[in-house]
Amino acid sequence: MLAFVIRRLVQSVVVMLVVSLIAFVMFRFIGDPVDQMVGLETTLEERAQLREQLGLNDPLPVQFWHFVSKAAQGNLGISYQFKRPVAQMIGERLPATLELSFVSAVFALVAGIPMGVYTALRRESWLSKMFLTVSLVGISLPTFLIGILLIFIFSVNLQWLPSFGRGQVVDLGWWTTGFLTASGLKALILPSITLGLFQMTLIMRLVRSEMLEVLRTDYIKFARARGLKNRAVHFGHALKNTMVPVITITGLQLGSIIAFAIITETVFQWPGMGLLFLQAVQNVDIPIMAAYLLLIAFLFVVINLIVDLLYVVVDPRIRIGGAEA
Amino acid sequence: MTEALVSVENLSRVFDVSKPWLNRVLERDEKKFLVAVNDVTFEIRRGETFALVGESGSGKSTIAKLIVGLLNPSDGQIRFDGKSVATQSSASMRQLRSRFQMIFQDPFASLNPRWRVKDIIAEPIRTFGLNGETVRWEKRVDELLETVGLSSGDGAKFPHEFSGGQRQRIAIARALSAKPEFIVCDEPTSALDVSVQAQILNLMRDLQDEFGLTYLFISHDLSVVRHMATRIGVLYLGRLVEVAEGKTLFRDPQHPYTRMLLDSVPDLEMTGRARKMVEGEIPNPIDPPSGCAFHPRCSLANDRCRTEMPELQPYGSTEAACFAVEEGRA
Amino acid sequence: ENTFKFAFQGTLKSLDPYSLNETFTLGTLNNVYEGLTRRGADLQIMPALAERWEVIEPTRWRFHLRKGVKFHNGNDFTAADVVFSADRVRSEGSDLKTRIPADAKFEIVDDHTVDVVLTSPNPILHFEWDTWGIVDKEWSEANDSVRVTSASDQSATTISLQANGTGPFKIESHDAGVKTTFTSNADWWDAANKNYNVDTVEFSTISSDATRVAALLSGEMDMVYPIPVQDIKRVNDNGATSALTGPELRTIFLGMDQRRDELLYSDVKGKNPFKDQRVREAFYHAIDIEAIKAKVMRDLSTPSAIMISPFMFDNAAKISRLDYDPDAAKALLKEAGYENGFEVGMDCPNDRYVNDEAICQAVVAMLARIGVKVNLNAQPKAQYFAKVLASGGFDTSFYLLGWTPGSFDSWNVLSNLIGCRDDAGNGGMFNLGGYCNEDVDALTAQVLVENDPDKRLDLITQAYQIVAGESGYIPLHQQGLAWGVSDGFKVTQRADNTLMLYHVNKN
Amino acid sequence: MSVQSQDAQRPGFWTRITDSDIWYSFKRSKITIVAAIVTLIIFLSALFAPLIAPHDPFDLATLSLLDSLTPPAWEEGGDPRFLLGTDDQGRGILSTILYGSRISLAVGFASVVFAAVLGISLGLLAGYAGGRTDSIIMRIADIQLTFPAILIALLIDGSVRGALGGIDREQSAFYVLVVSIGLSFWVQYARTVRSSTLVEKNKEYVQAARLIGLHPIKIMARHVLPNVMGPVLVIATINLALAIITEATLSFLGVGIPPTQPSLGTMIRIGNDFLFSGEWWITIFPGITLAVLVLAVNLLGDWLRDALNPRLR
Amino acid sequence: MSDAVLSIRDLVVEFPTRKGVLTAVDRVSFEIGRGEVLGVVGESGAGKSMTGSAIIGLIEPPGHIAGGSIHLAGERIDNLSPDAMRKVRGRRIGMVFQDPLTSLNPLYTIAEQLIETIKTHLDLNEREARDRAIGLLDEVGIPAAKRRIDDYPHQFSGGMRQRVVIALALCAEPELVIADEPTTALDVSVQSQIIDVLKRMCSEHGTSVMLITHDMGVIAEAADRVAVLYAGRVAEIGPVKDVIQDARHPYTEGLMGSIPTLLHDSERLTQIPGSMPRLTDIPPGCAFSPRCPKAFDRCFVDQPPCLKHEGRDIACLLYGEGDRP
Ligand SMILES: Nc1ncnc2c1ncn2[C@@H]1O[C@H](COP(=O)(O)OP(=O)(O)OP(=O)(O)O)[C@@H](O)[C@H]1O
Ligand SMILES: Nc1ncnc2c1ncn2[C@@H]1O[C@H](COP(=O)(O)OP(=O)(O)OP(=O)(O)O)[C@@H](O)[C@H]1O
Ligand SMILES: [Mg+2]
Ligand SMILES: [Mg+2]
Repeated sequence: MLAFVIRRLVQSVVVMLVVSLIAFVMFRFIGDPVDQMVGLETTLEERAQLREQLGLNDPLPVQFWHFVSKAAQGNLGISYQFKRPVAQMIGERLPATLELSFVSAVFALVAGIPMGVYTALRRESWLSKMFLTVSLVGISLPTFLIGILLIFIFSVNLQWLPSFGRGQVVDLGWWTTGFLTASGLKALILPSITLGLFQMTLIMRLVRSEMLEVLRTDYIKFARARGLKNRAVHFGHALKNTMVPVITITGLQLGSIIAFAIITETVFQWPGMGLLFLQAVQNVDIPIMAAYLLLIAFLFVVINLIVDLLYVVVDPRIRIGGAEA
Repeated sequence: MTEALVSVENLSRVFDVSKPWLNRVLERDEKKFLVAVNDVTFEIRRGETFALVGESGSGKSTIAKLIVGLLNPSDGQIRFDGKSVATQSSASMRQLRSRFQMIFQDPFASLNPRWRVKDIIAEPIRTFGLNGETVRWEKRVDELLETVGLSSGDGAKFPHEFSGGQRQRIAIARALSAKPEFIVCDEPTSALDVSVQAQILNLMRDLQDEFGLTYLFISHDLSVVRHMATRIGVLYLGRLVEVAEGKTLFRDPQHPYTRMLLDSVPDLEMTGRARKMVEGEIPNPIDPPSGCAFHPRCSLANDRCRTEMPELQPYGSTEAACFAVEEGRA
Repeated sequence: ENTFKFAFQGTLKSLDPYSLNETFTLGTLNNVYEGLTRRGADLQIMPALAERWEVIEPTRWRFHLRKGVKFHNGNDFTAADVVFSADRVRSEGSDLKTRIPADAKFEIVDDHTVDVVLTSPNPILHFEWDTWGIVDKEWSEANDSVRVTSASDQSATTISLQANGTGPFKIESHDAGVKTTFTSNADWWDAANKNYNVDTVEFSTISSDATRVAALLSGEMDMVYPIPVQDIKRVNDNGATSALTGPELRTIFLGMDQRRDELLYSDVKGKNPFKDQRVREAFYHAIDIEAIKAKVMRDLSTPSAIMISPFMFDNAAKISRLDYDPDAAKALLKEAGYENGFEVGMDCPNDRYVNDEAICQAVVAMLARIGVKVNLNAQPKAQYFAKVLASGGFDTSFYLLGWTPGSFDSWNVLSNLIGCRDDAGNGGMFNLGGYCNEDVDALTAQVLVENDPDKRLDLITQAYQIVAGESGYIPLHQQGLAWGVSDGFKVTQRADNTLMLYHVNKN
Repeated sequence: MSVQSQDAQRPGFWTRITDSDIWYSFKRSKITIVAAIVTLIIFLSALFAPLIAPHDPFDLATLSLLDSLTPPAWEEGGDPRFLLGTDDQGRGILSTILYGSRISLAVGFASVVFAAVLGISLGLLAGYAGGRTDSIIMRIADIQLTFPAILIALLIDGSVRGALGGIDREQSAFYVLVVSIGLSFWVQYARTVRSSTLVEKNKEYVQAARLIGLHPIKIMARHVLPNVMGPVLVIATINLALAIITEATLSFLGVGIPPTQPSLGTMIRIGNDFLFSGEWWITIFPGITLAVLVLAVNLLGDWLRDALNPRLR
Repeated sequence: MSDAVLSIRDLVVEFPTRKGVLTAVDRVSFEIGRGEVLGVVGESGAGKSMTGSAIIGLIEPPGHIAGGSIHLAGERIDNLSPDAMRKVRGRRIGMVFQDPLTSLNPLYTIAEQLIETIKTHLDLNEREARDRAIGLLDEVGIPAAKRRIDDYPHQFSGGMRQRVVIALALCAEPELVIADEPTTALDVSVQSQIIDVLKRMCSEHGTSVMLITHDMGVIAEAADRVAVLYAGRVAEIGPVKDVIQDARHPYTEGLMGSIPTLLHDSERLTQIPGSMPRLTDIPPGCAFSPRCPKAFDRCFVDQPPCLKHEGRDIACLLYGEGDRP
């Protein structure tokens, strides 16, 4: 177990190093940050000087080393555009993204799993067929279009829900939350539906197909043959076994929820990291881009770790057999 | 009938089943090895059917794969027609390869489902490019199909259009296509129904007579083995515990394990012997019992059995590895 | 308690008033930090922290400072602050260095009088002085904010996170890139003439056009800007909101590489077609500016024949555009030897100006009709500017650019856009195509030092006429401003697209 | 060594298809048939766009700005030349949809092929070779997974523009999209192929091939590959849908196909700017086309998944 | 009939397939007496498992019972409501499947699975159910049952797991146990142990057994009577000794001849040519006719009824018009 966690952590460090290296190499080409940092009238000499000061003229390995060694100490540098420590900015934006992702994930799970179970158990019912087809529509429309249509309907025409931002947030010191105010909660509805719809469809379909497979296994047949109640068979035996693969995939999906938040955040002007990143890309704000990519990699790694640990909790074959993932 | 076509000398095969390095360090675990085949020596004479029996996990398939070269031995030698297989150059290895073939257990998995039967059968011919036969391979395929009791038109079909028995015939045709002298049959009928099994067993015997084939026949079904084998080796946890002429083995089993096996087989005609209740299950091969691996299940075991490892010793035409037999306690 | 919420497409990046020379940042911070001068609703220069000023010698200006002005923290505003600020503006890291000539000396005459000594006469010295606000010397020194928070800074200074100006609004909180809250400054020196009634102002960034408009329509915002021209109607029809439109100072134009001997992006080899005036004229003739105005700009643009807004140039009417005449264009091309047209690459930003990409597309289609195949490369401004500016080596053959002279004066245009330059960008730094006419340069040099307004206007007119006569540039239009305002508020629109919060009134 | 087929007495290709289980399950599912027809129609009309489109929206010389923003023909102010109206540049929406689906499909197909080729090769190699090769490839896959498609595309697009600033945008955008979308998809193929390869390589037919000394590459290509293609086909279908949507999304973020030769996604993005102003047709028609296309492809993929999964039959 | 625990009459199980209706079980009739072990043999696909599934009412849709009747201790059970049938399963009919590796739900401990089953059928509290479970495990020969009951299935060896499965089947003391190839997946040495346990348990509890297998050896050893199925139909039913030593039906005869024995040497095995037809295209007349060495004209036309003949039921035209059993 310990070995497993250690291996994961080592892998994570490697993953993050590679991610930041790749990112770094790419940044070279993304544009000249200096042009974004100064007004148009700044002279070439001043620009060159600035570039030198920022270390942009250093060889790539040197820049990379600077970045990594500082990042290791928790110093992610200063945002070129905002002149503020990136770590601090990300810290401010993280709650928004995480709350949005969390609500979306919960929405996706809470809606997706029961629908998946239902469609698996009642394969032929018209409601299942409707769920399946309608959910496909959900993944057939681009996220941004869904977001815009939702705004169009619920904000502009019905004026029920806000079209942008987080509403009123409460600052807890280290975390700002929208969960504690009515406007904060209202502001979460449209973006999290937009963000979660795709995942909900995936989870529903995944649960359905896994469930169908599990329902064909011998132990389910044997459970029925023992005269167990349907409820026990379906929810005690089948669903629990279904959860093993579902956890893995859902974990991965959670990672991509955070990544996909970029689009949702753009559409809803959600003050999260995705929006920050997109602005950073537009403004060639390298420190923010680098930090964001690192953070995403880190979140992926953490989620993977949690998923693997969950796996261990759920599956006694791993927990007790000493088998290795 | 004394010339050895295949001889296996002190053959061992060890699988490394250790956990990853970090786990071992942290959990203070040692490297773990599974000795699937342990110091096995036997020879197969030209024209005979040598059978290996043993329970699941006793190392039968591993020996088969070692002999045909699908696995490399950890230790020991395999000689084919006097030549050591390990030391062959790749060119002569190719030569050698064409002289032995294998028939597998699962007729559903042993044929590539995406290939037409004729291509499956022809693959060895084409690969070995046997004496100009590449050109006429289609004719040869038809011949082969008929040899194994199918019709020549079947070549254009896909495997899924055949029943299990027919597929096994196709597999046999493929094995025959390179004109081998020696065929390793790893449980060729265990996936088949009895009535079909009889067909295949009969076919194999006919082919042996017709082409002078030598078989290594692997099975866990004692009655099938008895029907097919000239000589029989009994495996237990990777070791050969008894080697005997077929008839002798059944009439006069030496090793207590052999006896136990014979006892436990349900048979159509109840044997005269009173059935003894079999004890226990085959132990975990990763850490096999010390001494004679069979001692925990053996009613004749004594302290020596628990500490020393018995070697194969001749008892008449039979060889057995058992202290009880050696000491006359059996 | 009146709260006014407004949203802009961009962000307020730093609170340090000298960090970034960008209209929105400077304009917004102008509500907090005031300069010696300020500009009124019509952009006329008015006294602010300086009550008045005079040119006592051609090279010595005297500024009489307003008395009784206090910074938000209660400190008094004195001459020392002005000198401190003037030094700070010109210090390392400032992005506003051009506001004051580097060799100008500031001398304290008394607590409320400052002299500026120049090395040569400069009639437009104070034209941009509204944009550098005076900071408090004492406070800055106490808060480690003497140096300007520069682009290369690795740590934030207090002044980039908090503000302490003299202006009508204080900054209450600032969440960079998300939201900034202003509160009204009750102690403002001009409170007597106060013409606004909002107490709290919340500024948010909403970068997506659709979301921004939606926020206005749904009543979440009291004012948003800019609004896409096509949404003006919707905003007006909405009932509770209306669009505030007006001309902007920015001129949008097309430029052509006339410097290289062979174009970088063209199938014409060995020569540069844009060096041929007939080709430039053909391009000019090919453009149906009225169609662009009607369809792309929805009438919210003023076609222009010169590179500056008529607001800032009184003789604008003396120069007129070439007609839209595709046949003439074709004829000219034929004459120039390009009967079958040619191919050229065009660079265009797609997130900088009003409908910039659509304008470029329209231009591309119009040129296609005279046989010129234009390969459009429309990109976000970050990449666009990196490519076409000096830092990118003027890597373009044909481009669309917009320009507002920060000083609201033609000399800025003549020197930056029209003056000759070398390959490194010395000279007309934003003359991306490298148009060059020595006569024009000579006129420009005179314009800089001519103190007589009439003579100066004449010189400028001559220069513009030469450029227009050679079709050195193809001016397109001055784009319009479009703000969306809730009917509950009245705001005043300034042609430089700046919202002054002291012009905001709740009805 | 030519392999002649002697199909004389064998049922023909067509009968084999109509006789198969897949065909049967296809025939039974009405919704799948509809999806297939819809897909086919969109495919064909995209393919033959130059023949059926009322005009060529990519030929800029034929565009007139004065035609722009014409509503659909049945609306007031509509123009019979433009059945579904025009966009802001005067392109007919109908023609542009036809040409645009062409681009969307091309991007979709190319990126799926790119991803599949990359993923299948790596997956086969990882699964068949095992050991260190396997772990290296799979670690790369892990890293790849931490870069979602959007990030990859933003970065690649940015770098390509930065690095190759001058190259023709209309050309490069296509490749940028294909590579970025492809890069974000290959892992799925690699993982699937790897796990099927792990199963297949232990099957006895592979051992039979090894037994006769066939080269590993030949074994992978001839024996293993055809047998791991089933799930790949399913993923490919579903990915095609996803790729088309991703292209649209990237267009929305401004890194997609440039508007001079719009794809469906680019059209939607352009139209977005006109949603509030009442020119709904610019977005709605391409949006519907996109949704219908993706839905149909998804339905096909869905059906294919079930049809190829023997356990669900 | 009254003393028969199970009595099946003309049972027909059909699967609608696209190539027409597949009759997996075709007019099968037999009875099992109290405490009797009936062996059911036949080749793969002969309909053995399907008969078993039909009895416990677990045929997978679209398969269904298309005719005949099933009586359990005189009570008709083939037309019970799903819920009533569920109460029969496990309570009155126990089931043992072939593969012990897959018959147990890997995520639950043995105790959980046993107790769940016991509590479903018997009115016991947790404590009592657990005691009963431990007792059962003891009975089926799990050493140290008290300690091992909280282990997960993967911690047991194959043989032990099959014992657990038997314990599960016997939880509620059913009248009948259907054992579908209970030893096929096990090693020879373990196989005899399992047969032994099964036989012992059933005789101790007076349970009747339907023992499905294709291993004639197992039948010979364990069964009282044997039913030979061929292509979904009964070929011959009779006392084990008689059928083995003196098979009447040509199929049975061939079958017996094709089995190699430990005692006799035989150069060649008797072989039946060909293989069992697919159930979708059973030839008209006797299903065995194409392979039958003794077939005569009528065999290809008339389907032989299953008739009583010298204490056996035989479905062969060679044995004339006996009495309908
Ligand atoms: N690649 C491998 N890695 C690790 N262990 C292996 C490997 N192959 C076989 N073994 C182990 O070696 C032992 C012998 O296996 P082998 O397949 O030879 O048995 P067998 O006698 O053929 O059994 P069966 O009757 O089930 O086919 C088993 O314990 C098996 O788990
Ligand atoms: N779901 C199904 N759909 C269609 N046919 C089926 C289905 N399940 C079983 N069958 C058919 O029913 C027939 C009887 O199957 P059954 O499982 O009873 O055979 P069996 O005698 O138990 O064989 P085995 O020895 O292989 O277990 C088979 O021919 C099979 O093809
Ligand atoms: Mg084996
Ligand atoms: Mg069965």
